[in-house]
Amino acid sequence: MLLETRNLTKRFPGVVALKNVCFGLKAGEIHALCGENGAGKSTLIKLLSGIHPHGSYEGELLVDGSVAEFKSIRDSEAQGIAVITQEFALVDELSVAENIFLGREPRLGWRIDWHKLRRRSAELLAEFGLPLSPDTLVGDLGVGHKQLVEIVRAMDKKSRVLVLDEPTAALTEQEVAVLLKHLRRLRSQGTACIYISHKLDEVFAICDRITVLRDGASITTLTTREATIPQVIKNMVGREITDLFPRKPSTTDRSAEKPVLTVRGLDVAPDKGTKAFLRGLDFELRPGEVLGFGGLMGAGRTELLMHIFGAWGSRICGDVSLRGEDYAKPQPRDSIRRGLVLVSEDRKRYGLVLGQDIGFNFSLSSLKSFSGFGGRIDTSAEYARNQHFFDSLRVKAPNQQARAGGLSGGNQQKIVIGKALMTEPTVVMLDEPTRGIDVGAKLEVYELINRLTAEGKAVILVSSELPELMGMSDRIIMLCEGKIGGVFNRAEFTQEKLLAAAMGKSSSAAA
Amino acid sequence: MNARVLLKSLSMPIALALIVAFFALREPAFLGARNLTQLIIEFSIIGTLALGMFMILLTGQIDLSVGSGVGLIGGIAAVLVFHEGWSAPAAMGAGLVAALVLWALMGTLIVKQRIPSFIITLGGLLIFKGIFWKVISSATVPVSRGDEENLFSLLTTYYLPANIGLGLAFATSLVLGWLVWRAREKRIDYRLPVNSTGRETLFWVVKSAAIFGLVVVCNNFRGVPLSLLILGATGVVVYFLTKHTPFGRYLYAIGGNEEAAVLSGIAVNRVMIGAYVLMGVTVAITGFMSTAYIGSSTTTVGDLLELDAIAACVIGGTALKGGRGTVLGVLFGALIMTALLNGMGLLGVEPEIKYIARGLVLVLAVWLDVKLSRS
Amino acid sequence: MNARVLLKSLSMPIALALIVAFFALREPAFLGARNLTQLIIEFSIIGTLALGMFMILLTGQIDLSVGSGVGLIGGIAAVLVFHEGWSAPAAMGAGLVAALVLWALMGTLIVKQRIPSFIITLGGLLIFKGIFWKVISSATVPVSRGDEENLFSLLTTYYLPANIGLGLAFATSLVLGWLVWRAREKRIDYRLPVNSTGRETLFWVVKSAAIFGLVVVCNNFRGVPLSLLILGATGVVVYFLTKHTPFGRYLYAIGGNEEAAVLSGIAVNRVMIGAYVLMGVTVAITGFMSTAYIGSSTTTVGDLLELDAIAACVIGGTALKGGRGTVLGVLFGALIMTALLNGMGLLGVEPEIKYIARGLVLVLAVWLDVKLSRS
Amino acid sequence: SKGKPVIGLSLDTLKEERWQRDRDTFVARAKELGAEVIVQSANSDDTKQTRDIESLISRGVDVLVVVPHNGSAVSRAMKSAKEANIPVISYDRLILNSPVSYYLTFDNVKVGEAQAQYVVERLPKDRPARIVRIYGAPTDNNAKMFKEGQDNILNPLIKAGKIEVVFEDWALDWKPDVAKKIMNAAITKAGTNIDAVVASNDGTAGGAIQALREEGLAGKIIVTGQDADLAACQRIQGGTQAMTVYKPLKNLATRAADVAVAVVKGEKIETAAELDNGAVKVPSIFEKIISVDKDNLQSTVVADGFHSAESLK
Ligand SMILES: Nc1ncnc2c1ncn2[C@@H]1O[C@H](COP(=O)(O)OP(=O)(O)OP(=O)(O)O)[C@@H](O)[C@H]1O
Ligand SMILES: Nc1ncnc2c1ncn2[C@@H]1O[C@H](COP(=O)(O)OP(=O)(O)OP(=O)(O)O)[C@@H](O)[C@H]1O
Ligand SMILES: O[C@@H]1[C@@H](O)[C@H](O)OC[C@H]1O
Ligand SMILES: [Mg+2]
Ligand SMILES: [Mg+2]
Repeated sequence: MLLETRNLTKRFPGVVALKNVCFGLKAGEIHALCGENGAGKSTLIKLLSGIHPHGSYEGELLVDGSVAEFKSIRDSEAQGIAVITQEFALVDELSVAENIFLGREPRLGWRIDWHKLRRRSAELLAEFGLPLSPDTLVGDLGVGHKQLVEIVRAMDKKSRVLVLDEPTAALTEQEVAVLLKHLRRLRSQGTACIYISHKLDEVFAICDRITVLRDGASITTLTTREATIPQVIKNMVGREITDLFPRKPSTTDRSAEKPVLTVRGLDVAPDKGTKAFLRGLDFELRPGEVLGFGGLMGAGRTELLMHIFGAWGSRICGDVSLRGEDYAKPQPRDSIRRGLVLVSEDRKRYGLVLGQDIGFNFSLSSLKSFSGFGGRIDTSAEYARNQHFFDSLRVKAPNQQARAGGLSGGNQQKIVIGKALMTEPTVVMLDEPTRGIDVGAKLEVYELINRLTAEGKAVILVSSELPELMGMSDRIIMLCEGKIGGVFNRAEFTQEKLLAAAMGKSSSAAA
Repeated sequence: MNARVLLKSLSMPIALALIVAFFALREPAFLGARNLTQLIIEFSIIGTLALGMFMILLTGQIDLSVGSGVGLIGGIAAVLVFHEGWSAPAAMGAGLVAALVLWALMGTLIVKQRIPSFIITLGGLLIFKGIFWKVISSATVPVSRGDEENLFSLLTTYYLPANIGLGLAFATSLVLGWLVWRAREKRIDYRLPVNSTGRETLFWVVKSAAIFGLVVVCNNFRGVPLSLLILGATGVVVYFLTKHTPFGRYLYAIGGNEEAAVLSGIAVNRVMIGAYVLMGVTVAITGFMSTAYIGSSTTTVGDLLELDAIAACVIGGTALKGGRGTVLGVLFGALIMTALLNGMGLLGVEPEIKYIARGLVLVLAVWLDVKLSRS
Repeated sequence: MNARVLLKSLSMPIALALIVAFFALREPAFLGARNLTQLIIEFSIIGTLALGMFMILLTGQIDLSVGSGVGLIGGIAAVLVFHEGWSAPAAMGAGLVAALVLWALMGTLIVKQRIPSFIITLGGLLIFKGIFWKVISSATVPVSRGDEENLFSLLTTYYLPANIGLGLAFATSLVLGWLVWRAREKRIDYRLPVNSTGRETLFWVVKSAAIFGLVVVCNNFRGVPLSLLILGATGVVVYFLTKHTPFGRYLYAIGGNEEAAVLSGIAVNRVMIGAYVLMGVTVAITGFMSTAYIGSSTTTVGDLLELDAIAACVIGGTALKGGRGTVLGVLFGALIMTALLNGMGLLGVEPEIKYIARGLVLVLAVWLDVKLSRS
Repeated sequence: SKGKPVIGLSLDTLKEERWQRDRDTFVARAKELGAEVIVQSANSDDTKQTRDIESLISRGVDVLVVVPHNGSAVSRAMKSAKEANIPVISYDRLILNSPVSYYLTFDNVKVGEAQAQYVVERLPKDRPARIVRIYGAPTDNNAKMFKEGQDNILNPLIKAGKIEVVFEDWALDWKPDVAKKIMNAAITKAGTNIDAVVASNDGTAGGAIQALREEGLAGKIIVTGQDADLAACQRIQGGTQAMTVYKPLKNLATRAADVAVAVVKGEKIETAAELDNGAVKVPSIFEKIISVDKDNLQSTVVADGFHSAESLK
């Protein structure tokens, strides 16, 4: 075994994140880690890479059959282990080239060998087909490109073991394909790889073996060739899941009802005086409807949602109206007051106050509804309401006093969703709501969407996963470079059509 | 784990007790009624300012201008009383208005123009000092004309009559009891865990005893100083604001993650300007008290007070990067600072040693806090 | 867009030019060789310290202790020379060692114990001040015995002979030319856009002319001050470090995203301690220069210098939250500060107005920076 | 009551040599008289001085001896002293607008006069002389009195056009570095043909001389001072400073200790003069001052044991 763990146990205050985990990585294999949110996947790889140093866990970690005691990530890198963590490890203030070589700059004596640095990174970028200049500041890149820069960096470390924690969460299908191609190449060159993803089709496309974690314990290790997706899911969640996208379009006919959100001729620029980024957007949203937005990375879906919500961009022209009322100067506060909420795709940055507890985050947008005389918050009422959401969203944490920062990615996502729902909105905009959450939790989100629409609420769903988008939307609008590339009713959904629209080669144009 | 939590919650009382014990042993007069009264007055001044600073720090900002602001606002009121012949309340009202305007302005610049608060308030420090000296013409301006007393001069020289002090203690202890009881009922209503009645009563008795003890000590000298009442009122208001209102929650949220606060529908700009305006109010109150304390406005009033206020907050467990801290902690921090300064003053410690001791206590306190809160 | 970039890159030269013009009009002596030489010496002192502060700010930390550190280290050297009869180089060596030890210690506490630098260095401010006064017994300790000159006292009183100054200017301008030319070749290699040869030459001629002009002006008085050379050397070292070595890039990386730096395998602790050690070195150099400037170590040496250093960095576009800033900007910032202080001193401006002007310039400069860099 | 008299000594600052000497002499003398002294130094901060005095009262001192940072800013503390029935002696600097039992000082106006007189006697008579004036801390009442003394001598000559003041400024808190910057500005503005610098004390003189030294002018221009600090006496010996005003601190401090103990014992002290401080007429004692230059350095400062001959070499 190249890398092996024996009875690894890792405790956090109030949580046992890993329980006697046994895991082995063979040379030259791609080995997937699967499990629900909070199962302990990220924790496991943090131990393997020295981010949680030796001494902070029980059990043994072996490299090439001998016990390794990593004090920091430097020690694991010295042993040829490279990691891409779930959170970005990039410095916005430095250039792409500098980020790729951060911590291992080529040197000329004391100095950095700028020449080599730039040349090598230009080559690497070209190899990955990334149209980026090595001199671009990373801060100017979008999420997807950042992810790719991280991957380029890790790949270039020429390590024996490459660990990727949800590397494709922010990538488009094409980019995923490129990534998988490179992983296969590395495997053929003898590099072993640990691959974490909630996208099981990816896992099945590339991995040799799959280890499933559940509640911190290693449940089983399967050989991919002999396994099936339902089997993996069953191991993950401990029960059978049959219908992956249980969209139940609302039964009551609401086509006669007035749209709750109308957007007409909308042009938006990132800043005053800059060029429009979103152009000529026209659509409406009816009660009980799920309107999906798809598109390639950078198509402007996030920008659109953020703009309607009032957090981004400067409107050049066009009108937005909410429940028939003109909404010209959007502000997050006003939006929430008018029943429009947004669940952002970047929960760490825009969603949570990580240092505060779960309850604090749940009620943050709804405090006014708990305050009575003199603005005093009725803490008991607040507590009860929080508990309701805590229970109904099945948050995996000891109690609502647990710190939000200590939760796994998926559970954090639930907190953000809960916060939005607590404001009792009529229009819910979900930006990649299932990004990084496990199958079970995804199902819960889908059911939530169904429940919302059944109550007559309207949902906008942004997703980069076409199956999800098609499975859950009543209607889909594909965006392409800030413009509408095509509008499709449920009956017309096919991957081909949608993709063509996303790339601006739309033939159809439903109204 | 539990032991550590207990230790952490007791670390400040213990530190305070150690400091008090040290000085009491070295100089019995430290615990004398007269000195304790002095200490309380000094505590009221630093504590009030620290409470304002606390709200600013919660949002992750800072305010370096409060020391010279204290000088300026006290100076404005003194000049109006002494040179212009205004009545004390009117003059103090004018000072308060000036403070509100200045701090609203600084808050607006920080929030709307996105200039770091460190810079704006450092600029404020310099500018206010300059204006201050202009206002009092670098001279010494008494807080009252002749030898008469007015509301201004009484701020730090008026003591409550003994009976009123006792009455207040009684009332406070009753209110405390009622609040505890009500909170308990509510918790029971919502099926939350509660302390046993015995324990709850014990806590209440201990707290009430402390309050009565304090009043009795003060009565041994001249009575409860008015300034303590001012601090108490400020403390209650800030406690209520930060603990029980959306505004207070927003302060924590902004300090924790400003972007998330915006997207959660918090009017971040308005809340932050609000925090600065409240800071302005405490600056004004502190300005009146500390000017009254030395009886006149002179060029050095308020010097370095910003550091004392920040130190009090930080010693009391408020995080400089925002999002963490409590009113009780801040008051403890201020008390520790004051006890230290007062004790060293009483012993006639040389200025050199005073500086070193202040530095050491600051570092030690924060180090302890870091050690104990690391989980 | 382009106009804005140009404006931004020119904003500091323009601000400087405006300040210079203002004072020159009010008082022609401002541009006299004598005053410019004075200004250069004052600039060297603030500039050197600001360069050290710059590296600390890059990492997102701060150092409030440098002012009292400057006093302390200068004081140690002065006491060793005057009271103990050490030779100046030995005494300065001892001072340097003391600085290295103290700053390594502070850096370690900040990094290893995770105590915020604001607190550690605020503690340092107080502690160093106390030790400083103890060291010099709150007296005045000359930097040399009797009226003799030594290396220490010469730091701010030695001027290079005219020819050497010119020779240096010549050499600098040649090196500059070579660097520009080499950089251009490289850019062509990489197919990056380059300026036309004519333009590049023009820039080089302008810069060289400025250097020669400076030397000629200095020679009109007594020659290029030694202290400018010290600043120059420090500047070159810091420039090289921050621009061209991994250490320097790590400073930016840590300030930009500390977690990412850790995950990239950067020895964050070691780099940060390194930054504090380098800060210690510049504190020592500044300590020697500013003590030599007054001719003796007195209790007020270094007072508020930390604020000047921070202000210079911030005016020069260094971000307080880390990750952004350049050496050239810092030097410009220091020059603006010095010109302002010197000019006001020359006009005999009242202290009140001095405070107000300093505050306003600080706020204005940062406001401009914020305005112009918002894209 | 308790047998041993306890004296509280509240100083503005100890950051100048003279005040350390005042303290040492005072404490030594008090000991001789069987009294205990508690010393406080306020670091040039009025609020701190108020606190210091409050502390001394809390400790139950029998008498207070105060060197105010700012004579009119200690009124509140004086009130506390009065309420606690503790007599106050104002030392060197006068406490204004408050009841004070005694005031011991050197004649501050005379100090200023001595400084100016020394300069005037040595200025060129054939042309208008050019002088620079560096005043003390604007917050120090003494500084104003020094200036008043200097004005007494200089103003008539200035009016008559015989003296031109080419630059003048106040040195905040008596800081030497401020004085140096003032001197630099003066030279820049007025050139090097300056005949004299009337600096108000030795600290500021030191700052000014540093500027002159860098200009190569040290020793060529008359510089005055006051306090006979060691560094200043060395400069006088070396020729870079012309004069200082020697205030036999020993006399003042000893006398003050005597008075303090006498007050505690309830004895009456004879005083020759009275000064109006705005509230009361304060019985005052003036110690003599001596104008010192190179010629009489040995016979005054050294002979008095103020500095050893050794230390001046
Ligand atoms: N730093 C921490 N402090 C406290 N608890 C933590 C910390 N890191 C992880 N945990 C807990 O450990 C458990 C495992 O978390 P981990 O991040 O490994 O899950 P994961 O399998 O990667 O989930 P996801 O798919 O959501 O990323 C969770 O319950 C989480 O709350
Ligand atoms: N806050 C912002 N300010 C300026 N530019 C932005 C901002 N956010 C995103 N951008 C720019 O907008 C482009 C698209 O960003 P992003 O990738 O988030 O788009 P998207 O359509 O939401 O795609 P996806 O949701 O799949 O990531 C990027 O090029 C990015 O640089
Ligand atoms: O002796 C001087 C004293 O009288 C004055 O008050 O402060 C400065 C001293 O130099
Ligand atoms: Mg994870
Ligand atoms: Mg997006």
